[in-house]
Amino acid sequence: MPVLEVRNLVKHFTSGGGLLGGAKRVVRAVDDVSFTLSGNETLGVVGESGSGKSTLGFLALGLLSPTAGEIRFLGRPVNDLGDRENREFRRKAQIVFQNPFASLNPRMTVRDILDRVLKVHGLPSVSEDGEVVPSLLREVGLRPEHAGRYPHEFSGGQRQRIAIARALASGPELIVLDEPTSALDVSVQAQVLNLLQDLQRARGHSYLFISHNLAVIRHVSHRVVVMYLGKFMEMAPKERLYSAPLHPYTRALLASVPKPFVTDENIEDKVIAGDIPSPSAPPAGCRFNTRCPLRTPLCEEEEPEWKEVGKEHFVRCHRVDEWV
Amino acid sequence: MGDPILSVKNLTVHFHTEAGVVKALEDVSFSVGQGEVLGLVGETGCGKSVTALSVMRLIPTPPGRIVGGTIHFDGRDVLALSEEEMRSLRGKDMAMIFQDPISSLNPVFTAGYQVEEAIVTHEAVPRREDLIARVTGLFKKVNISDPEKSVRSYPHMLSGGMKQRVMIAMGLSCSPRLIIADEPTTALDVSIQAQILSLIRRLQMEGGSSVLLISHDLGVIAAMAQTVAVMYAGSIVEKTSVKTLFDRPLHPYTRGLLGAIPRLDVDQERLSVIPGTLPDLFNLPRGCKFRERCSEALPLCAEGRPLLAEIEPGHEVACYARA
Amino acid sequence: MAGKPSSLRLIFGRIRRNPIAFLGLLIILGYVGMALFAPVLAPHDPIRQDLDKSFAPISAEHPLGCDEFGRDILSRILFGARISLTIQVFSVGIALFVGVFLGAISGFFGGWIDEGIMRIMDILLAFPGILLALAIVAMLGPDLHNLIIAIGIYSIPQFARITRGSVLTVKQNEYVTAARAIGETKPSVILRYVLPNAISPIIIQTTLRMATVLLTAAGLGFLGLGVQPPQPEWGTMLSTARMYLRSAPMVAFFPGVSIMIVVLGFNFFGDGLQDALNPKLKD
Amino acid sequence: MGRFVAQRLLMLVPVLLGVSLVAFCIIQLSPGDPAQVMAGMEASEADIEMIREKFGLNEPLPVQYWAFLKGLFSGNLVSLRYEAPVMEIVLPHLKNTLILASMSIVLAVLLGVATGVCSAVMRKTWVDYLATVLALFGVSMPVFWWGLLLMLLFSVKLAWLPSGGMGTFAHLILPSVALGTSSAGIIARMTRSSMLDVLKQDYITTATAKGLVRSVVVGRHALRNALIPTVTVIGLQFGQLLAGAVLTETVFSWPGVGRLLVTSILSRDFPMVQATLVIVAALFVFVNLAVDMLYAVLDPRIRYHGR
Repeated sequence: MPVLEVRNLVKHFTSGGGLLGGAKRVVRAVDDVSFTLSGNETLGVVGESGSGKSTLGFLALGLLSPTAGEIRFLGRPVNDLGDRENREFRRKAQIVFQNPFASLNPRMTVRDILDRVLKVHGLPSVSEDGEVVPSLLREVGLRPEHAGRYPHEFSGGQRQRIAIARALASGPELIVLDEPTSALDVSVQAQVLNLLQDLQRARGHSYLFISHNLAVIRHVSHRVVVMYLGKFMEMAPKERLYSAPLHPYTRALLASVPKPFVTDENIEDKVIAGDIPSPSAPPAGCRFNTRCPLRTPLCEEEEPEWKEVGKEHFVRCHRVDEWV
Repeated sequence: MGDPILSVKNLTVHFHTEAGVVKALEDVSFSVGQGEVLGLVGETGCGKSVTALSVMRLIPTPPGRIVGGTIHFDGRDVLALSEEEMRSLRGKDMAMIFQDPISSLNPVFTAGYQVEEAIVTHEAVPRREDLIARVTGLFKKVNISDPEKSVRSYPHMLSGGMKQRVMIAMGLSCSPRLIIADEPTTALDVSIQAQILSLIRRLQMEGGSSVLLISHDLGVIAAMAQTVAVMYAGSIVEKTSVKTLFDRPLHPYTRGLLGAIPRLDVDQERLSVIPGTLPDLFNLPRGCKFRERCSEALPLCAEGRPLLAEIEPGHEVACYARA
Repeated sequence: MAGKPSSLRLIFGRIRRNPIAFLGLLIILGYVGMALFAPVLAPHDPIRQDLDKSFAPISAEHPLGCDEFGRDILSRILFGARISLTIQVFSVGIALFVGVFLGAISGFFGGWIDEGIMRIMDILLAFPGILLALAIVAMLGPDLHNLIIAIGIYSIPQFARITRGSVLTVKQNEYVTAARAIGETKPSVILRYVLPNAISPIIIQTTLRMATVLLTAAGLGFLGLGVQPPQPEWGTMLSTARMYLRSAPMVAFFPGVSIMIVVLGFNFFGDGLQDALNPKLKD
Repeated sequence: MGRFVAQRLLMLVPVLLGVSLVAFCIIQLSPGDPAQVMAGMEASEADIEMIREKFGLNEPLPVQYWAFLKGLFSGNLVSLRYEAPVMEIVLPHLKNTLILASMSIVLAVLLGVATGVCSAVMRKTWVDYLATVLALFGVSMPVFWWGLLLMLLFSVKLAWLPSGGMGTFAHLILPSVALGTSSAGIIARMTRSSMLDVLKQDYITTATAKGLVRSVVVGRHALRNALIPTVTVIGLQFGQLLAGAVLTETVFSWPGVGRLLVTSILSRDFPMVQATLVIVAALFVFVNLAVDMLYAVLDPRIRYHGR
């Protein structure tokens, strides 16, 4: 049974409207997306700002309620859980945020932060391996003596380890990682990424790994999905997506990342033209058509299908058959 | 290349805070040649932004203070200039592009006005139409969509990428000889970053200005710079041509940094890490600042700070293990 | 971004280093001491009249002289401190309790609860300054209890607004979302995560409000709508002394100075507290 | 912009209704029989009955409220003391108060903004400390006592200025200084802190980096932004001045709405009290509306998006 099953998920944010609130604006943050996530798997979600990737993560955890569509967690629909089931869901699905300076309560010690998770779920604070809090801290590479300190006494990387320990404390099956290393320096990022991989190997949970960084996503994911203005544009196993990307957006995105070595290629040749349209006024037809070098008149009128073009490889592009 | 346009020697900057003295920069020396792009790369707290602000003499004082060293711009001693002389240099001969275009533009003035201001401060432009034409021309040059309309737009009406273009137009308005770009694309999306980088590169080639490019992203540095200086905890640890740096890095920190970057083009089973964290800038250890995280540290490294030394032609490294 | 919470020692250290704030603290302590020990400190009965001593000048026996009824002004000032402190503590207490409660649920839950509470606060705030208290006293009649109620009610919207704003800011922090993600209940999120981090502006407002409340109470007393004579409330004392302004200006001087110094104390301290609790304005 | 104004105006309706309801309740919620309260303790049974009759106090509450609302504007609500429609009395007094409050706000803004800017620019110098202490003194001064002190010095001792009443410009000086002092202090504090906040912003560094002279950076780039929050405070201070007028007018015998309110309360002229409260509150609400508009003018972000 997959850990997470998402079908035709839609989330709209409405602003304005009402009595005299001006024109109603609808942001289609997540628009008709479907995917599954298996046990011990990492699905990487990559996209630029306005792509809806963070909203997707919040929806998956039930922190936002969807406008339409269905989310199943371990086979149960998340939208209508009873109290007990909801608690169970909260225990088994956790999150790590981007900014470790804002994601820990500054007025709680590390021990309090971790204890609260155990208390809320009625979990014992002592297990057969000894006390839970020190062993959690050791597991994420901190020392048990750190338990009595406050978050501000730690560096960004250490705080992110505390946030990871908090997510682990309830023994989750799914952890949503929302840009977990974007606020960190490269050398610290490497430490945290390695830690996340070690923990997955040891515990077997799944990750929904959200990032704007294509290289990080490649490093951690088993499968990758590319989002643009609320839509999935391409989804494929990692090797395929990075070696043989099919969507023009994926290709352009991969090309536009400056590589950390000297090449003869010019950055000028890799540019995707134009601005990212506002998610509250996405273009008609294919959402990428305003910037796509391969656009046809059809792309401006009709939204392409979400097509399976190979094993586990999906693309949303009218012209994909031409270059498969 | 002739004389360097900018030459910084032994620059030392301290910040006096409630918690103590931060040694933000220690003996930083480098120079930028005419038409050269020098990349300054390093992680948080390495002092790269402080270096940039020092060159412009924009360090907030107090708490910051330049306690030692010299900065020469086009042969003139920047630190000895009067405030008025410095002012006439800023924006005219040396211009700066900041990291966050959203907060770097004044929200209550139009984009066009803010660029106009940069011009009229340094030049007499008698006719208003000429001024507007010049600003519109600048907007065209930096590829701002619909320049006639954009000059009258307030910053919040422009996208992040467009705002950064306005900042660049402002920087270029008086054809400066040195452009200091402090993380110019860090706040932008990947696809917009590529646009801005290529714009800066094109303008630099056309105009022949020198650029001091500051970034934490080695990819950006590789794409843009000719010479690179790597900074760590307030010091330059390695300095060489961009090609040498990426092909044959010598300082253990540079090597560690390059190994820690996830790669887009190859599969890596595991990232190599630099263990530990940045030393406390309030309380720097004796000896080499990188020693505690270094796998190659020698007993000598605990004794004194290694200085930048030319180990092979055009390749300077501050490391006892390489000397 | 969540700043680091300052420890009490750090805050006190900042106050110590700020001469204005420290002076404020000393004034407040002196004032509270005066109020607590008034019966011990006062040389005379503050109420008993002795018409022989009407407008008696400053002397060793009457360090601040006597008023029109020959009452010792120093004793009246000392006992006046009791009355003002009582008004301050109780009215600010009421406002703090009700205002923080309303502001917290308003800011946390948003939606129609927020709309409803804030519109009611808007109505109360439409009566600026002393007017609302004046209206309530006019309605209930002037005495100490009603004064406390009136001033308490008129301070509620300030606390509600400050708390709401602070809660809205704190609510943005990811640790609040994280608390929801680990399954914390709503009351627990408010009490453990939101309020402890939203408290600084409330503390500052409490201090500054102590100053405003004293001014308002004295103002009502001055208008004859506060604590009634012969009780030695400072504003009430001023109101009667005013009639002898030309002949005996000192009688009006001392109650006024007392009000000003105490208000100044709270304002000095509150201002310093603002800097001490918001180190972002510091370097 | 038009829609923005319309939206704001519409939001005022419930507030104004609430205000009138509060004023209406002043009599209803008084402990005891409203007619007895209005007539006073010594009134005879007949007097009380007459008042009950005259003010329709036997009607159900909603009817009474409606009659009150209508009476406010139609002239049916009559002052007990003046025996004339309340509006005829309130409006001339209101004009006098507005003269006083306007003069005070002008003084307070000029003084407060100037002090605040100097304080922020010369932060941590003796100028800043002096300005801080002066501003806090201003805020802490009880307006009625400060008025008395000014009167004692300038009219009793020096005899330069009249001690009370209304008439020439000289009559206006002492009351408006007394009234404006506290607002000047608050505006100074607010300007200082918003100015300090703005001076730390990135766009100030940008302005300096493009070579602008310091006076332009501070006077144009910083002040323009710092004034946005200050304007809100100025609006609120105008309300404080209307309220402070109650005290100042009593001290200086200024024939304004504040003194009218106090005398009406003391003489149990309840219709007058109600009318005064409604008018002052409504005025304040409209001043705040005007401030919101000004805000939109100063801040282009609001001008285009609404809030």
